[in-house]
Amino acid sequence: MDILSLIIFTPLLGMLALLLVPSDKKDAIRTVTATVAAIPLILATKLWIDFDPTVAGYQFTVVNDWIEALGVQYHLGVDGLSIPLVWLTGLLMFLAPFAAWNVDKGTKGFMMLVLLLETGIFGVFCSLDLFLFYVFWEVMLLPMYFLIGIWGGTRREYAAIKFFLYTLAGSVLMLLAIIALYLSVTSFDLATFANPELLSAPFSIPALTELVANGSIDGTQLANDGVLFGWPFMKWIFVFFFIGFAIKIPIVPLHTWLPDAHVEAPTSISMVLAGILLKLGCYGVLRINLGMFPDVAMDFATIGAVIGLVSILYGAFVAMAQTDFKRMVAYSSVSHMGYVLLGASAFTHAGLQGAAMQMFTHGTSSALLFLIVGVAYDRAHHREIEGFGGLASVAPKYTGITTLGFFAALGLPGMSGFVSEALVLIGAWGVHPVLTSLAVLGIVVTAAFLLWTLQRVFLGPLNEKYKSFPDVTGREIFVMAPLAFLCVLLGVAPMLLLGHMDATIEALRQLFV
Amino acid sequence: MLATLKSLAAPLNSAVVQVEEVAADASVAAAPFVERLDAYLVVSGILFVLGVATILTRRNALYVLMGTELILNAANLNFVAFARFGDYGLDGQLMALVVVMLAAAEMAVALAIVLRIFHDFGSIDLTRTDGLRD
Amino acid sequence: MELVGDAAAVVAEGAGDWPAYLWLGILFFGIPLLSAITLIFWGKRIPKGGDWIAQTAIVSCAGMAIWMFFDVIVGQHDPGFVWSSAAQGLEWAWVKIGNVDLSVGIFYDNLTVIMLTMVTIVASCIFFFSAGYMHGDRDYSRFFAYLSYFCFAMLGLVVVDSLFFLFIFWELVGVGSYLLIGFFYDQEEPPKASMKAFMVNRVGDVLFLLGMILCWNLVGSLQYSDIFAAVSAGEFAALSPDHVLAGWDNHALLTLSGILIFCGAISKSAQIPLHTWLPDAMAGPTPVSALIHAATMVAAGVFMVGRMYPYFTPEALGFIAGIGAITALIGATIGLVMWDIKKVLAYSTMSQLGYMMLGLGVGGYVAGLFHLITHACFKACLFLGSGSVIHAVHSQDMRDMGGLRKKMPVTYWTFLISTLALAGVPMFAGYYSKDQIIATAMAWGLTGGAANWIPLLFGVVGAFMTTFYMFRLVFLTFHGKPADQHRYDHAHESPPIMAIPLIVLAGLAIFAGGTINPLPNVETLWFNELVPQPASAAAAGLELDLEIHRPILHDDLAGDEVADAHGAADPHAGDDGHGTEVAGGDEHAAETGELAAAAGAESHGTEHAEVHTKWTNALHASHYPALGLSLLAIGLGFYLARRMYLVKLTDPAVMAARFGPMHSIVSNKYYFDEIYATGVVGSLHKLNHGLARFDKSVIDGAVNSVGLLTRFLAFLSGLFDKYVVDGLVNFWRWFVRTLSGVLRLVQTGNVRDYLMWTVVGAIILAFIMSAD
Amino acid sequence: MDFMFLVFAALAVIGGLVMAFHHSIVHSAFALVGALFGIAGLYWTLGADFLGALQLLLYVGGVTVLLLFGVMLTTRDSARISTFRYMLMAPVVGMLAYFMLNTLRGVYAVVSELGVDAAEAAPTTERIGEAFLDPDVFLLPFEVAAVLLLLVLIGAVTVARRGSSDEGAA
Repeated sequence: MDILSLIIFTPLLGMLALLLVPSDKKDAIRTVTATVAAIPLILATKLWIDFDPTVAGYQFTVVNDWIEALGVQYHLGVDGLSIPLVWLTGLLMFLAPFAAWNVDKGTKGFMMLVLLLETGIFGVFCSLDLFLFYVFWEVMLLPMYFLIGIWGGTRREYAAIKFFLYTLAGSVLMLLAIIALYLSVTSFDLATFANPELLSAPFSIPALTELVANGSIDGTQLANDGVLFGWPFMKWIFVFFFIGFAIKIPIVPLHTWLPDAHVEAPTSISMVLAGILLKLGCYGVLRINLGMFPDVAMDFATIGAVIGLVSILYGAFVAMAQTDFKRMVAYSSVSHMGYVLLGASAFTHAGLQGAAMQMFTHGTSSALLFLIVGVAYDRAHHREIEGFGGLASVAPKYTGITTLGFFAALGLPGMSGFVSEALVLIGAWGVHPVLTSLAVLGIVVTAAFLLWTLQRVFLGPLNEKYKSFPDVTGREIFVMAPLAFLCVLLGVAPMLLLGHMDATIEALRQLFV
Repeated sequence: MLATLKSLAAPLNSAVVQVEEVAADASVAAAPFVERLDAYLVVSGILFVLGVATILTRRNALYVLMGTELILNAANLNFVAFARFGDYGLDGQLMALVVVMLAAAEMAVALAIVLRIFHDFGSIDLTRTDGLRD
Repeated sequence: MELVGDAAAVVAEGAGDWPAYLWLGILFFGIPLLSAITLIFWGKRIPKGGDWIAQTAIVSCAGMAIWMFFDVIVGQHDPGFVWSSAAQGLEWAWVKIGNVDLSVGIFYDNLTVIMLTMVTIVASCIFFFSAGYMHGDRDYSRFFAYLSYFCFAMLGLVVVDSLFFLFIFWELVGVGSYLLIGFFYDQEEPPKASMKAFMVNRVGDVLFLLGMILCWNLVGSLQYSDIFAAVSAGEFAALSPDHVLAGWDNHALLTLSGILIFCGAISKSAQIPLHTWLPDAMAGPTPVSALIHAATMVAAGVFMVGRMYPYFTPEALGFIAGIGAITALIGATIGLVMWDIKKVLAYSTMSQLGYMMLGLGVGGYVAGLFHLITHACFKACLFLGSGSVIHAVHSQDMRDMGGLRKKMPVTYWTFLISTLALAGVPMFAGYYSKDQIIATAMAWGLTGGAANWIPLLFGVVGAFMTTFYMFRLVFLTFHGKPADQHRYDHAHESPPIMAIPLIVLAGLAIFAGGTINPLPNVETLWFNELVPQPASAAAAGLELDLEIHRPILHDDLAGDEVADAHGAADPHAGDDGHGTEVAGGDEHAAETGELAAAAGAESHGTEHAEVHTKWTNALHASHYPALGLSLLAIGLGFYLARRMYLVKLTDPAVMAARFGPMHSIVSNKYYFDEIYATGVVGSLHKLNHGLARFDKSVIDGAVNSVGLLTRFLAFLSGLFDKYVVDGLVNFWRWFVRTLSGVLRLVQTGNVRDYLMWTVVGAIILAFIMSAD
Repeated sequence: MDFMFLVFAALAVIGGLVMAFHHSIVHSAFALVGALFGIAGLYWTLGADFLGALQLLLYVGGVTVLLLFGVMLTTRDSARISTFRYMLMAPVVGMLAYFMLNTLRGVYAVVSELGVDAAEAAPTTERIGEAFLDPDVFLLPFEVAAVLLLLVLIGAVTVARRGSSDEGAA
């Protein structure tokens, strides 16, 4: 069994194993889950070590026929773009059970769903076959729905359904695009076809990339001369994919599922949601929209940059107006994800680096922020920023970690967030000077609302209500410490991460020259 | 209609016929009950009906068990009787033995179940243990 | 591992091969960092709160700095001294962007060494002072942890060799200031003040970042040596043709980038209009004010401008001069009317920083940086003195003090010395630097149009006010009758651990000038000798704007002719020349540079030469008049202060009344805070809430209404289903149900009934069989 | 010999009748014992000596004792007979009896000429034993029966035990 399949399916086996544990043995369930979740992390670490950073292409690839009738393959592989996310997934999903240790309602179901979710996420990051990609994409959607809908807060049903419908709408468009691609590939006559053996894998991402690159796919077989409603076929495909991913990122104005989902979801799930699920959208944009349709992407560069800028500013401004701690953090995620789009739409090395790194760094910092909110919520059972005050006096450790997390989120130099944002700005300024210059406003506002929150929640005179506010427990520190450490480590030595991505990023950039 | 009535009356006729035949055939008539299969069959039939009647009429689970036992024994009696009057060797008896053994086993389990029912329902009244009703 | 890039090879051979200077550079910020980490995690468990760790760390840094001082300044005494680790391939490729590295190394020249010495010495004094001042505080060890962290950032800022890393440490010192201003976190004011400080700085920093990015796009690197090489060679990368700024020529781009970078200094050094955070920052503990908001961090802006000096075009420098002048004046005016002793010092700091910027802007590179060094010494001393006073009387309001002279002699004398130095009284350190600034400003005025006189004017008026408010401070605090007898009785001289740092700093306040000759030859002052004026961008292959007559070092004209020759590197051309020479290590380029210089001097240099001589003449000419002017201002200020606050011949209230509206404006700090509060922050909040409502009502509303619509349609089709489609289905359901309802009677769930039916069935069967 | 037959047959039938229709369950149980005894006797008259003995041991000895235990352990309340039920069942049972006899008539035609070979009347125990241990005769059923008994043992114990453990839990 190859390592990628192991990584993907170990959680699934763990889920089945959980079936054998009686559901009233809660601690046993938690322990089993954590142990199972540790295995993919270890494997992912091994993957990271064995990964050859000098190679631009896919590594550890696995190709097996799956559905011969459609030419669907079980095709896995990672490159510099996906391997950091795979590792991040391993880490966050390992921390999730610990973060959810105090879930007492239906612990068994919760943990099983978490493991199922993990399988789905790993699958999306590793699969190189669009069909497989889509399958895992949906696999990942379902557990999330239940996790929010069952274990969520007061308005959980609303949030869950909203999340589900949004994502479903996106994936429908994605499916449409995939099918269109498939049809336009398989409707070639072999004579005119560049290299027929690709026909055997009409869903394989590398194959499709090559086909699109040599112009074999133009949709003439489907639309009249490949033009639908005045737009070239490819543009439609691109847009469908983009919307599908953009909902997950999310971009303004497709973002409103995010605050509700984050706010209602339990802490560990918001952590996973912000830490990984948002990255799926960005990953899709980089892997498919940019990697497969560079030419179309260039046409949309400005639009993408504008969307990114709007997300940055809008997210930051709205976040500053929030009174709900968690909602504030959720909107800050919208703002941070904007940088990914801005950097990606610059097509410069620095921009792409920044975008790819921002995915990882935001994965760590936002997860940390949600954990922080969770700690406050567990103790005070409310999230009103104004409702706290002066917690620093009673919870110094908590304050320290929070300060670290906030500074990481507001892109302080020496923290990972700064590197990615600076790279994005450096890379994007040469291409979109005005937009980039406006984007720095986002940095200021982000700092403003984070520090303002810090001041209102932790500093100032102690709110008498929380005179006996307990400081963070060992478990919470155990969950937060790795993330905080990553924030600092990658801020000090970003090449640890960038080095692994560099070859791939360079190859990606080559598509745009 | 008449035919139906006649057929309904048939057993009685048969008894009459038999008596006549006995009268007619001395050798048969001379034969004692012990050497007549139908005698045993009649006995086992009566026992069988009694067992069924018990089961049908009583609502007490133990009665049902007894009825079952009686039916089984009736069947056993048939086995043995046929084994004796046809030249089937010992198979009939052997089968009867197996049945007896089965009956014993069945009795053991059934009693356990009855106790269980009593424990669960507070009585062994079978009209109350209608868990199968939809 | 690829993260150390070029340095990896060296590490492989063993770091033992690293030269001592590199080690020193790393240790300079490594040691304080270690002490900070130690204290933040284990401080409370270490005896005496671990203050000795922080003190040992900073003193060892000071030791290294002083060693370097003697090794470099005293020992080599070479104006062109430059040592850069990059030149020896010892740099850490922090980030690889494609084939370009964003790498960092250690960079020394005389300025760096002097800064290091100043920072470490002042910091050491303050560390010891704090041990007394913060004694018994709940978070004693945390305080020292923060102080150590700040020193780590500050020293890092000084020693790095790349603008990008200067920016990084630039923000890190900002965090240090944030943490230390808000040190008393459980009070109302400090957290607000700290946030204000950080946010205002953030505004400047993002502009700095933009300027840096522009610089990156022009030069393709952010290392000083590369930047200066590009500037002196006048070679810049072109922006992409469809870029907004593609139309601009390099000069304009440099100006823009320079001004943007300077915006960072505006916020960091509390220049108008981003100065409002500095007075509020006084909410922090007094030693912090002394270290961060007087001596080092706020001076970082000046240091950065000096460090990047060759990069600034005439226009940019003119901008800097203007900002500096306005700041110098406004700071001084506000200082006149403050009653809070620390606020007075804060505004004084602000105005002094204005002087530095002014000096740098008008071309007094040396003067500005010299003032930075001397000012650090005596302003730190003043703050510590005020701290010692506050420690004694437990009040910051000068109206509660008075007559403390006898009670706290040491504080008084050190304070007085520093005041004289600050006022610029001859024979004190401040005099030598400040006088040069005034003189340069006057020269600028002489060589330029009418607008060029503004800096001089503001500078002199500012000098007058400085003297006035400082002596007002001294008189109100130390002379006259005790305003509050109770406080006076409890006042006492500070313990030695606080007094000795005062004395050390006071000593520096006298001798930092390097001489006590009241009429020195400016050229021979140690600082002037060792920190020569580098070539500015004006000479760097850009067309020279004769309207703004900039000082030109003759040799830099070479840059004009041989724009291609790498670095018109003349040994005396200042940082850039040496930067490139050492960095490139390319002797040949240097030679060609000199040849070209010779050629340039003959052929083309005439008009520049004329400008150059004009400037130097003006400089000489303005020396004594400027001295006279400043002495006059000082005398006037002292006289007024004495008249109003010592002998009380004039009632301050009367004066205030006479200046009526102006007085109210000034005492309200020109309403800057109010304008920002309503104008910026207020409108920002309005915008936020507006957008939030928009998000909730419009966007989310749209989503939800779509959902409602769908549900309504679903309802309609539901009705159809229910009554039409389901109608049929339901009929059959009803039919089957009734039927089964009948049959259900059989299913009693009673074993016996089942048996009965079996029997009945058997009977019926038998009946049928026997029916034939 | 006929006498023996008549006695035993009468014993069996009367026992069955009493069992079926007596209102006291204890009486019914003992009546059942009687009936079974009668059947054992009939076995003898059929020359199945071993089977008869076994019938006595197993039924009269074991099963009925089990039954009586069951009677003791459970209440006696529901022993009464519902006349309505009789009304309901009388025709059924009657019809059943009628058709039993009706069938007998058919059977008679088949078996009436079957004769009895006296040789069969010899003691059967040894032969039964051999038959049970003979692989190609009855060994398999024998073994299966053994296994079945084991299962029954365990099963009965579990079923009965669960009740007690529940009570322990409750």
